[in-house]
Amino acid sequence: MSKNEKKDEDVRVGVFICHCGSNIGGLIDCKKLADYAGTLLNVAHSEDNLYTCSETGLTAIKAAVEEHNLNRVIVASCTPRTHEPLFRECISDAGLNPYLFNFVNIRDQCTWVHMKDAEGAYNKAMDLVRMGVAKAIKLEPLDMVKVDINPAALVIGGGVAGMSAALNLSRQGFKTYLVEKEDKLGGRLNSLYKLFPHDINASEFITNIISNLQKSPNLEVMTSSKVSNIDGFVGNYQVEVLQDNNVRNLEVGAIIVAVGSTLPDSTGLFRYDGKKVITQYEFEPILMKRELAAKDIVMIQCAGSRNDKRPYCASVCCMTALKNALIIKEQKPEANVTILFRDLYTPGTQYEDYYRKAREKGILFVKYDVDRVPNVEDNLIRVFNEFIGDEVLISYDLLVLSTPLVANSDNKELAQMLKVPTESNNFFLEAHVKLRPSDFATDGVFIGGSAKWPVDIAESITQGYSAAARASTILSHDTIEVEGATSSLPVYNKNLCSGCEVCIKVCPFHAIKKNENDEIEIIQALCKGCGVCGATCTNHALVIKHFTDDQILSEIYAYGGGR
Amino acid sequence: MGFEPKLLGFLCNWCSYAGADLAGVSRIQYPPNMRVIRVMCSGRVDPGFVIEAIELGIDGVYVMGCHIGDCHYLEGNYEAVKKFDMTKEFLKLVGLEERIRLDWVSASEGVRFGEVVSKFVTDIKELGPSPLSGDHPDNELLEKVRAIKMAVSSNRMRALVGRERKITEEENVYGEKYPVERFKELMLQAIKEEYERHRILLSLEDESKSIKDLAAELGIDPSIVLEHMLILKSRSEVDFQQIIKNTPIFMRL
Amino acid sequence: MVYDLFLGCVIPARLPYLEVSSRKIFEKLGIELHDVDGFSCCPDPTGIEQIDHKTWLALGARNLSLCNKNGGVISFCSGCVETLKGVNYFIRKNSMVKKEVNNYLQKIGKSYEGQTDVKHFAQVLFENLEKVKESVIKPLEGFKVAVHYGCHYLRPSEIIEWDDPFEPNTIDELVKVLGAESVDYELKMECCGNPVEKSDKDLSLLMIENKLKAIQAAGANCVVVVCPACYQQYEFNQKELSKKENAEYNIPIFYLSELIALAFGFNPDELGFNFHRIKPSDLFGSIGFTF
Amino acid sequence: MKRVEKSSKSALVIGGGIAGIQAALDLADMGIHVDMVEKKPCIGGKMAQLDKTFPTNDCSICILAPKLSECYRHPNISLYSYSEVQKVEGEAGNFSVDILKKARYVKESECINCGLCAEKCPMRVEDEFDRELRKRRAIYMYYLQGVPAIMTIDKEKCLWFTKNACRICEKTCEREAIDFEQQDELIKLDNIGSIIVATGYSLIEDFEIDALKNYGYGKFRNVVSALEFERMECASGPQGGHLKRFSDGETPKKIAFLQCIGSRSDRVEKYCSSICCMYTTKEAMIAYEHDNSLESYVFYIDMRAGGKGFQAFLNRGASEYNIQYIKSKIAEIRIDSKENPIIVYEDFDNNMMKQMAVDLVVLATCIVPPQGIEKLAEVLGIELNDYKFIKTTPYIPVETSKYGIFTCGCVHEPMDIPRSVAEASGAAARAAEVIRGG
Repeated sequence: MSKNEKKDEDVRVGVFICHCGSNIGGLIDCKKLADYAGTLLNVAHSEDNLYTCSETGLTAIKAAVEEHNLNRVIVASCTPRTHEPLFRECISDAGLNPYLFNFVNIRDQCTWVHMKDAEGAYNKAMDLVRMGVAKAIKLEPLDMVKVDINPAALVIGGGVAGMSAALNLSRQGFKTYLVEKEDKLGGRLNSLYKLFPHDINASEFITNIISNLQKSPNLEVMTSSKVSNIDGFVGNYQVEVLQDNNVRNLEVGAIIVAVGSTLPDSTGLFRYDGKKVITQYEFEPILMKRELAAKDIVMIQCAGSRNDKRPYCASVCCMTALKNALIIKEQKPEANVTILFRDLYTPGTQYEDYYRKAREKGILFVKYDVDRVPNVEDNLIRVFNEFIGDEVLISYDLLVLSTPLVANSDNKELAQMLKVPTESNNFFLEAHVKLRPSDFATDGVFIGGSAKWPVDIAESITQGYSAAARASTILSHDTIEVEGATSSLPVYNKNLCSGCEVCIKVCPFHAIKKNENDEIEIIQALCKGCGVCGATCTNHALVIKHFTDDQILSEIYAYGGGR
Repeated sequence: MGFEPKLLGFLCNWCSYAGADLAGVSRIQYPPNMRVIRVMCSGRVDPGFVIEAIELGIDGVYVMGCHIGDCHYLEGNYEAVKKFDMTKEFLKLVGLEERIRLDWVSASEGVRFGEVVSKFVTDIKELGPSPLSGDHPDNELLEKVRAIKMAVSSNRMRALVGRERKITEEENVYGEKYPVERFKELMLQAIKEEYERHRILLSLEDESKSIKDLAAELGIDPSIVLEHMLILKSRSEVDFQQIIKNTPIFMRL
Repeated sequence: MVYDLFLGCVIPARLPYLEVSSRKIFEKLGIELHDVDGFSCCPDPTGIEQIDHKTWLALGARNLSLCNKNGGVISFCSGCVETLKGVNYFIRKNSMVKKEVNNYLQKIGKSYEGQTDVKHFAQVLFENLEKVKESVIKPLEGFKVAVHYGCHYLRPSEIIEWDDPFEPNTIDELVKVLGAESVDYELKMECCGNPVEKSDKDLSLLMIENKLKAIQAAGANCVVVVCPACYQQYEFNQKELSKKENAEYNIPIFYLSELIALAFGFNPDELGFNFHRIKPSDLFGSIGFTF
Repeated sequence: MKRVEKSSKSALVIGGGIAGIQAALDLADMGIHVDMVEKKPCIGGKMAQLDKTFPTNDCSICILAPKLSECYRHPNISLYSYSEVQKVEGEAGNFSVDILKKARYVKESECINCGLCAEKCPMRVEDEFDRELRKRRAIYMYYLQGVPAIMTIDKEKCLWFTKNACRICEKTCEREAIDFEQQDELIKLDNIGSIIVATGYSLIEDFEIDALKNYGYGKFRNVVSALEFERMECASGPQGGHLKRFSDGETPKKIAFLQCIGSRSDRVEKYCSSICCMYTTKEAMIAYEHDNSLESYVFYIDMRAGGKGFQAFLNRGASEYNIQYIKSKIAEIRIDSKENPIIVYEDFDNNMMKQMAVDLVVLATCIVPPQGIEKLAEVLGIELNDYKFIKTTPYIPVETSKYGIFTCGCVHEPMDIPRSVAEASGAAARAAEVIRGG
């Protein structure tokens, strides 16, 4: 409860019911719902809009706040997870504290899930609105907490993505640390010969980037180094790095994860033996050294991917295969190259051209079906081809498996240090697949390159830059504001606190401590507002702002009815 | 038309609430009996909230959080488990434990969200309306639930449940760990005691009574009532009021 | 700072002119007072609390739950102040009490967490001593003031948490900055006797008589009070005493706000002195206090 | 720790689609001022026309709308909608740009988008935003949730400008926002440090209908393009989200989705349009959600699902949404007496010619470079590649042939939204680099 802020005369709630086109309006009578809301205690104004989130809707809200001098605003619409920020900003434009806004979810959790029960949905919507108003009445204005930003960045991973990110950030003028666990930069590129689709040498390519890195004054590269611990929060991370057994402590404002991906274990895959049956990555050095002896080369795509174990397409294998096939043709025109594939992945302009080029060069493409995988024998591969409607026999003296990129085994470890999630294949999980591809849900931590999902060189570089941009949006400021809805020990509750310290023990973020006066103190910037301490406090002394007992109880009463 | 349960759900913002939204986005259909209160973390759900809802005659209360290990706040849902287990034990004393449920639903489990909610609705339908619902709730039961409500917010219970993980999962300064089973017993003991004590307090609200009357009224052995009375006195919750025909009468403070 | 104003019962119902002067001086000091709809009786800290502590808490908490100004709530009446401070005291130190009270409030859709701070109007004035000093345009020369603090302004001290319960000085200081003289007298800390009036009229009279004697003996020419109960006790009983004891008591009783209003240059006519039983006009004449 | 001092230079973002918006927002959030130019009356681009987005099937406008308003309200962004870049001079670090702001004939300050004028306007015009599946008026809002929410008068169609009659809108507007005297205005911007080109894409049907003739497009009423279908499915679209055939208004029970229309072909475009496999599955899913008895058939060459969660998405489509994927090559489309399209195709799984009669055919038409790309390239002095997409540096997709000018999104290569957004941020990063003199 922020007592320092002058609060309003009496509570005047405005309720805005969104049709969301037909998403809500198609099932329930929004007009009627708005009228109902108008009858509720403390509701000074209610209306329905076709799209409350549109400029028109937002203008309507501001107008109503002005006209009816509202001091609480409720929007009943989609979901707070996507739209709360928008409406909060809207009402603060209208001169209200953003925390005086309350969201009621009548689409995602109502009309969309009760399509066949309009009446049930309407009643539910009524209850939800009533509960929403009950909470809104109790809402308190809150102040965002300002946090200083340390204009320095840490990039974890010295592959092409990490290097690009580091290069860009340092060139933007930010102190940047680039941490690589191997003894040299470059990551996967170090094990590649040529790069598709422009067929330049990987080695030259890296050397070029590295020389740029060396030119940058703000950049510090740390090879043979591993991040061993991460503390702090957005703008103020303390990172502990182990550099060949000496500990370095770094202070940065943002962290970029670019640890890349790794190769799967291919044993047992199509008679893999590392000699006659090898992977594309083992094939690269052979081509690099121009030591290709074999004459009949067969490649199998989706080897160990797009199956139940790895239900994904690693997106780079097809191009890798095409590239190596073309190199074979160039080094040894008389060689026969056959590529067994399921669906060839060569999207866009250049890659599709590349595919055509390969076909023109006489490389043979044979489609196989996931239910009838090629059967590898000593010198012979049997593969059923629907096109011919029969088994095809292909002799080989070298079989190259196009195996996918897989997530690093130590991703989980890093994920826990950073408090960020990973997905079912153990790749890192970004904040939103569609519109926040480079962000994590955790402020100040960003992602780029194959650590998120297997991508080619060009996209790794783009994503490296992308992560850098996102980091820069934070590092460019002296301070940023963090969530105001935190735990607190209000002055008027000081006497309630018995100093039992249970809250200190349950706080997952070590945000609660006893100060020099032996009083409980909450470190706002660390507090994420989970509220566990509030539910635990033995004397109900702690108040979880924006989710106070009082507010939640009033929701319960509004639903259950008083007794 | 048959009995339509009145259900309340506490959903954590990051997994379950997102899961519920996903159910919407994927147009998963389920019965509209449950109203949702969004909390940031399942660990925020104070046992008092759950009991409050039960007292108000809501037929069922669902608490949902991230899967163990996925908590956006690292360990919030572990705390949720402890608090929920305590709440359930309390409700067992009055046979309402079936009406509350704890479950994990992730942000990607829209389908599952639909399933578990539907399941809860059917189960509660079978269970029938809460004896505390409607205009004529079972008053005796109501008294009992009120006692529970006071008990769960009492200092002792909150301190116990709050320290549970610390006590059972970490070693004390002597490097000893408190065995989980032993703690469970202790917890159950405490639950029983605090329940009875708060029933006594409630009963004394209306009028001052003697140990004998209380014992008879609450169906608790007089000697135990006496023990409770002494503790309550030391907590200055009750006090000795007067003697009527050699029987001491106690009053609520 | 803006304060919610808790008027209570006695002043608006029986002594409205005290309200007048009080409002005037706060306006002059530029301290905003906000009237709140729906306040009930505080309720009375001597009677009701003894009869039913919980009802007393609940009603008080209800009043407090209506307040939402950043300065908290103030009252012109020491009794109201004690009640409201008392309710806070109990709610803020015991979560079970808070829960219980809120269980009542919830039935009327209200709740109270203990967030509203309570102040006596004299406390606010003292906190703005400098402002008061600056606003004095008519120093009260010749005023020999006997300050009567009264019980509820100071005690119980762990609840009131203001001034020294044994040697208070806040009101004396206020009187001084007005240019008046604060006369120390015996029995200064004695109760005025108003509370026992209903049960034992004679005792009540005796108590006030003793005080008046002491005040006269000390050579004070007027009394200042900060509590409507004390005010009535002093005002209404002087005549009665004069009848009984053929001694003549004619000591004008000022409410602190009235004294300040005079010093601020308000004309006595706008302050409603004509409603006083003992008209201060004689005093003004005797010390040559003119307008 | 030293801070990056604020730069007086600003950035120019051309194109107000999701890519342009993201680039602008990132730069703006870095504290760099952004001038944003959008040709259309409102920002939002193609994403605003989509009903939902794969693989999460988020409602497209729902996740876009917040960004639109953010863009509009951001203190560091000056938005020039209904405007075009006319001239660009200078070098990286200091470009100067001329922008032509076309007259809306509506006062931005006055219009509250109440829509009264449009109701009264007698002139009906093909609605471009809805792919001409319905009519709008000559004075119109580009689309419902459009930003800025200001009406625009279509000069080419308005009766006043064409026939010197009417002016009804002027009379109906209570706020007197209509201004027929308004003139195009030329805005000169100096001190532009860097430029980002994000003008998106057009679709093959916007240009060469002929190329689509033998798929029956433009010939048969029950053959529609994917974007048209997208609008048909959209709740705020011409059919209010209730799928109907244009021939008889019947709800289609059997829909064929044809892939690689105009793409991966020797006759039209050689390249792959990249996103069709995924959005087709999405459209089929949405259609299924509207009607659970629906059968969908996807005729494809290669199923391309390289992105995150894409493969899983396709699997769901096949298992839960009654979508059948047929690896095949389309020979031709006929119709029967009831105008039901009949697809003649070669089934690759058994190498046989087959036929299938369906209710509706949806063509996954090819992404092509946006209208007017040559002119823009000329103005900017940047090169295009063989396909007339913007030419980019090998392995650095956001870099154009001219230093200081960057690009992102479909204007240089067909791509999906996540990649466009990532590239947008990437381009922003490089632009910031130039502006901050790195």
